[in-house]
Amino acid sequence: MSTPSQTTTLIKPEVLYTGLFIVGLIAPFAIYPTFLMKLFCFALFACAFNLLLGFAGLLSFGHAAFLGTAGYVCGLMVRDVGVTPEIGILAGTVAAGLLGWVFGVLAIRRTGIYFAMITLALAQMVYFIVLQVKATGGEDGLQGVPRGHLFGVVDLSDNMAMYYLVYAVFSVGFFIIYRTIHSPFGQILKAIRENEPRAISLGYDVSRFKLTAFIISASLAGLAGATKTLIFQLASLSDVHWHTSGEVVLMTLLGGLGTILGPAVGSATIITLQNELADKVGSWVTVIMGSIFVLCVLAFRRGIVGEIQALIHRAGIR
Amino acid sequence: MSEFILETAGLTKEFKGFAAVSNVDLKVRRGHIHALIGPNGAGKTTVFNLLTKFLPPTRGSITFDGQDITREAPAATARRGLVRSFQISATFPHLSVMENVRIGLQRKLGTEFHFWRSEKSLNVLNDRAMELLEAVDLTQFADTVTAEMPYGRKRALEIATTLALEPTMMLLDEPTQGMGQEDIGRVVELIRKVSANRTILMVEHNLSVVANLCDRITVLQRGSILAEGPYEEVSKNPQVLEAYVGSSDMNDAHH
Amino acid sequence: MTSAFDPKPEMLRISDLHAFYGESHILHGIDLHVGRGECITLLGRNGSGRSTTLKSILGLVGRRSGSIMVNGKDVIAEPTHRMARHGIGYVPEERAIFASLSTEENLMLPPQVASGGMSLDEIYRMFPNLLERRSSPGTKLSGGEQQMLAMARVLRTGAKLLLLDEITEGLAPVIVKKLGEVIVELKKRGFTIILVEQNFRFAAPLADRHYVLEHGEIIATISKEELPGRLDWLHQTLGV
Amino acid sequence: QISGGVVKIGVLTDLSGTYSDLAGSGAVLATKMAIDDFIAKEKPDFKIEMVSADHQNKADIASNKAREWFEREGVDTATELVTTSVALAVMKIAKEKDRIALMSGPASTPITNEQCNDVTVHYTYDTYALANGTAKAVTKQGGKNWFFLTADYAFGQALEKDASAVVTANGGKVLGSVRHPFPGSDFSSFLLKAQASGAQVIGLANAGADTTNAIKQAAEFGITPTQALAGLLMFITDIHSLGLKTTQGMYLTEGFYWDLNEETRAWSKRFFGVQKKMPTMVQAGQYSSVYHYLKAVKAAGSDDTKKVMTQMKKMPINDFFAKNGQIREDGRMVHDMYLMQVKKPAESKYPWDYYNVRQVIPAAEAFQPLSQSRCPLVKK
Amino acid sequence: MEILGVPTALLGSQLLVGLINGSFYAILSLGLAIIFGLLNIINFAHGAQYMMGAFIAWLALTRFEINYWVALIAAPLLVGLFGVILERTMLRKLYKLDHLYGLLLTFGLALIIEGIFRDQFGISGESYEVPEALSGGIHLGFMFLPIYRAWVVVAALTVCFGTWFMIEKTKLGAYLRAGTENPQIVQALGINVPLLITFTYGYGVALAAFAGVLAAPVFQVNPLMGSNLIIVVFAVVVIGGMGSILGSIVTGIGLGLVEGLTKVFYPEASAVVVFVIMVIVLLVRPAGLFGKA
Ligand SMILES: Nc1ncnc2c1ncn2[C@@H]1O[C@H](COP(=O)(O)OP(=O)(O)OP(=O)(O)O)[C@@H](O)[C@H]1O
Ligand SMILES: Nc1ncnc2c1ncn2[C@@H]1O[C@H](COP(=O)(O)OP(=O)(O)OP(=O)(O)O)[C@@H](O)[C@H]1O
Ligand SMILES: [Mg+2]
Ligand SMILES: [Mg+2]
Repeated sequence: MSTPSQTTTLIKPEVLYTGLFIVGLIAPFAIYPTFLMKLFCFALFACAFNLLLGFAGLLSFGHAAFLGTAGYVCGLMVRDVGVTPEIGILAGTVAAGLLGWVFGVLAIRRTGIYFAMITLALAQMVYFIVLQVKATGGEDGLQGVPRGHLFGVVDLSDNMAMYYLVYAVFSVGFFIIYRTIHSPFGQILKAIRENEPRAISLGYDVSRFKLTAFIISASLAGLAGATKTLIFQLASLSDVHWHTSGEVVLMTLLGGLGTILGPAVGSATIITLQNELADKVGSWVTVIMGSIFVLCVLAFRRGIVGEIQALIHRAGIR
Repeated sequence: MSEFILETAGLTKEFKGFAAVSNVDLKVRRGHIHALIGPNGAGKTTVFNLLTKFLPPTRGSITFDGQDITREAPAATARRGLVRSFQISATFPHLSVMENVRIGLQRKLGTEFHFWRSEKSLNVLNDRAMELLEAVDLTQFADTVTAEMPYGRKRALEIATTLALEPTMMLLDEPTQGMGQEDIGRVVELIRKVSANRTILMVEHNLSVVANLCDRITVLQRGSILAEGPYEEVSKNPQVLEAYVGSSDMNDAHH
Repeated sequence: MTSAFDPKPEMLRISDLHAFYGESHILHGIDLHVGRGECITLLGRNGSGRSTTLKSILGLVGRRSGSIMVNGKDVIAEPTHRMARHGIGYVPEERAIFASLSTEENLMLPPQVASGGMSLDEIYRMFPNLLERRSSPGTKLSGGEQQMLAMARVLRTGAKLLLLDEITEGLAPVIVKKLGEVIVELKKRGFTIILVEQNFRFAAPLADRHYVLEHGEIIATISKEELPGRLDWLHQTLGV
Repeated sequence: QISGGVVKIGVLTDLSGTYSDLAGSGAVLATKMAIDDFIAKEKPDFKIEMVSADHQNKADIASNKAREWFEREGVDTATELVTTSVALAVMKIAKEKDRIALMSGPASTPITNEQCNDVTVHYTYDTYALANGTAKAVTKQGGKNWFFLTADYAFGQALEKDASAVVTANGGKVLGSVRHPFPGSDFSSFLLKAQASGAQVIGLANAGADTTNAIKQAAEFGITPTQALAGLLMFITDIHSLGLKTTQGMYLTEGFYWDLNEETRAWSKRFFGVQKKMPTMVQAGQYSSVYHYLKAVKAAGSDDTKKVMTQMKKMPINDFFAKNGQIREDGRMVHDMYLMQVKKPAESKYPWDYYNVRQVIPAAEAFQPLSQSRCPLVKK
Repeated sequence: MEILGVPTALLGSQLLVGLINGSFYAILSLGLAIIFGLLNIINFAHGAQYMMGAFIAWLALTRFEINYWVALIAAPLLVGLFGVILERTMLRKLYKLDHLYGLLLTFGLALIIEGIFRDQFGISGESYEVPEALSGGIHLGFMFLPIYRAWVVVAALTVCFGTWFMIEKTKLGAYLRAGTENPQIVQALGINVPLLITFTYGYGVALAAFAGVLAAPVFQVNPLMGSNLIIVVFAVVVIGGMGSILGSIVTGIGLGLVEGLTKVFYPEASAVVVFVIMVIVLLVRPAGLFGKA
């Protein structure tokens, strides 16, 4: 796996992030908010995934399970139990975290492709359960989830209100990921990815670190999923399908594995493409997606952000 | 405090009926630099793996600092202060040299699970890290990505990282392997320097290094102890000479 | 140093060899030659480019230029797997034992490229350790055993030009001594040998000529006869 | 009084997935034909535009698109909407945004029952109509003992439930059923169970590739000549892809068949000219529903949802697709359905000559009666 | 006689059907295992290549009147050639990288291939008749066994064990295994590894196509026939032990049987039973049933 080298950025990260944050604040006035919300959900999902793959070197091929489970839990809580949206989101996140704990305990004992396969297998079971259980509505999906009132006050059926909630959720999630990567914990995580036996010999209990990372990643994926349910007012089987797990890998790779902004950029690209292509090319969507995959792997392995960083890096050297 | 920091009793490791280590009673005196030598395949690396719990013993017990650690997890043993290096250099290649050392130092802070804390909180370790790098003569490389350093320097870095744990005892598996002469000299000096206040057990084929550094030598052959004693004594032992050096003069074996 | 009257026919001649790993330029124009039945060493500090020189001969570097003549034929354009057919055998520094193959399978793996390869019996006689561990998987061997296996593997093929990278690494003195004897024997049998060694005491008596590398360039060529006079200089440059 | 002076029709369909053959680009074509024909024939004083998109069978993509259409692009009606999850999601948005959802592709009955609303028209068919038509006819013709091969998800279960009820109501017996995972590819195990049950009829409560594979394998295992198969949700495209040899003699219910009469033939041949395939009932229904919608807009003189819905429900539908079709208060469009039997290969005279019409099921019997409706809009 | 409420006759027939499906799993997972074993690539396009095999057979029959037996040879050759081209032009560039990239590339290829076929042939698929010589069936007493299915078992097992023999019992196999670990050194030893790898990929892909032709008369030939199967086949390979040839064959057959039994006792779970087994196996035997740790 390519590892990002320490890049000499021309722009200071603080400036960059503040700039992006402001762009996000005014974006819904220029771009269709529902689309932006979806984009942020997947961006958060991909960032959470990247925390695991890019910084802990663990390829989970079952991350859709967390996205979907949280979505269903949040939807059921809000629709059937009648809690306020923030409680729903919280419940979804916690559920995903717990599921992540179960997955983690089972999967982290293995590495590499076995790890990927165990997570895939577990996710398939989750898919099976979601398909079977009555409460989820099977292949019809969980429909008609009300957006409700945030804290019982703010009416979220207003798209702008909903947008800023989603934006806040994304920002918090993103910050947590950023912080995790640049934390004492993240430092050990990197060390483990680089050389696991050495990390053990230095006295670090590797599996506990991996498990913690897994749970954080699962919870944040859940956060994204729960929020997504509120946006679309539905949770559907495709959220737990392995295609979604595959899609998040693509997003991450396209944006730049192991870069902080990469997954967000990647998911934005994919979601935009999906959205635009849906109207224009019809059945060729999958062919185009496939070609992007192939192109990415063959020519832009560092991903969009990775390539840009490399460019800046090169420019910096000259 | 017992005079022996590390003791094994009847330590045995069998692989599918093949005894790689059999009935080894090893005693390492506190503060010594102790060498483990022996022909290839004698079981030296296996002993190391047993001591650091990377392999479970088939039989026998290991006592470290008065505690039975036979059934402990590897990371726990490391936290006790029994830390190893590897036969092949073990660094974190894409971290900077400074970061490498900090990984070793970080555990003391007790914040290794604090994912909510900024990594700036680790800056308090920088001074100590620099000290350690200075000790191994790596200060000018502090910001280099480890992968880009020459081999000998990586070994030095590995030692610095290990030292960061302030181990009571270090296990070094062929620390000079693959090094040029000048690097060997540096590492020997380094080991001597860091051996103050701690015990070192090392595997080494370069006998000039062993002669130079070690207080005591254990010779393994076919998984069992063939001889033990100070260099002068062992180097005259005809059995050792035959099994290990293949001539009657130990000095032939110096590089 | 290259004498036109060199009696031995030339086995290998390298001229102006440049080698690159990706963007980094490692070898800057190496010139050397080895006659049939000669043994030469490449000396230098860590990272001076000795291993890279061997790898370039085989085409295991990213990119290379210059000329590599084996038995009078320029082979620089040929792919790696053809080099063995020219009678080149290689023992890499990282040993490269195949984990999924047993010791014996590792030995049997390389195709015989010429007559005169050693038989299994000969090899087991030379390295009794291997006999004992013959059915054990490659990676389960101890460090030294792997080293022996890597050496033995090449001796089986009948290759006449041996590129040996740090073969004494991690070996007990008794085996090192034996390897020294093996090399003398090989030389007698007409093998041509290029040694990359840290263990100068081992290499010095075996070699006909020493090339000293620094930063990917040959900074000195010292023949056997000149060696005693240059020891001080060597000591200074290499710390030998 | 047309918003923006344009009536905008969105075709939200599956262009690339499982349902792309029975709806897909054919549905887009049908919509285009409907618009062109309407302009040519009715000379409306408003402009008509069409947009189309692939929802990839994902409810969230569909939902996103529908919202965008309604909120940003002034789309007046979202149409087609094959796949139940998509249909349910979009009809909710339509309600919220006060626009119309015209459904030709989806099959589920909840659309006009629990989930019903007053902006949705379920146009072409539903599982009740298909299961009911086939099961009743087959039972009546002597196929008394049934065994169901059911896709293990809500939709398959609903089909099975509906059909079982009909079988028992008509004096038949259900000997058992087996649930197979969805999607499955090998059905031989399940077919053997069905065979072992000794039932006369094996009801296929599944769809798409599952159905076609089951039929194929039933023939392979020598089940079909002795036991009859009844497809509870099949389309002419399935017959086309399986071929008559394997499917001959099967019963199925359709809402449309291209070769019914002059009118259907005329329209279908135009369709065929472009698509190179004969239309399915979904595609024909799509044409009809869009045309009917446009007529209602013209009649109402407005594209206001309420007015158009009222108008649509008021006007009967009379075209090549339906005779005296009527949209009920629950949103169900009721029209005649046809019980078909697949021809033997020898009987088939020309391409796509696949069916013998065994029975015309009158509109009143074909669909779930209003009295049984669970739709809150239905006043009882 | 009944076992747990299931008549033994039915049980027998289910086991037989399980064996038939197991043969498909075996031959598909064998191809995957070979490719993984040598190229370190998880060939996600395997399902698409299987589908290509079936489609080529169908096209050959309907467009060119080329019969089943010719297709059984020709389709694997053609698809194998396609594989060779893929390997030469794309996969080749990924060997030094993490597994992940191979997986992603082939995933993308699968999307492209399936997308193109879907566009050309639609989604409902096509029907391929059982060849004349193999039509009909035998009454075994407890069940009717279509001759074609019996042929599938024979053909698949012959090819599987033939391949196994070739790889495990000949020098070729040793080259393959060594080449996986360190292609550079194997090359330096005088073996044309790139060629070996190309042909191995071609062979693995050809196996997929072979399975596709075998499957054509059994399943509806449709563009997605492989994509539904592939995930299960992955699980089979993992349970058997990645890269283990014998493991993939034996596990393939075994899982076919287990799945068959599940279909009798708890049919709803037959889609997940493989994954449940996979998790259990990996927890108990990390490297898979036949894998070397
Ligand atoms: N996991 C294992 N399975 C089977 N045999 C093993 C295993 N590990 C080591 N051995 C065998 O045990 C013996 C001792 O190996 P060990 O690595 O301890 O030797 P060593 O003394 O370190 O030798 P060297 O100096 O060559 O590194 C060797 O013969 C080796 O082949
Ligand atoms: N695969 C590689 N990619 C990039 N650079 C490399 C690679 N291998 C070696 N180098 C660099 O090439 C230079 C020469 O390396 P080489 O291995 O030839 O040195 P050496 O003289 O054999 O030393 P050593 O004693 O370390 O083996 C070093 O600076 C090294 O860092
Ligand atoms: Mg060792
Ligand atoms: Mg070297």
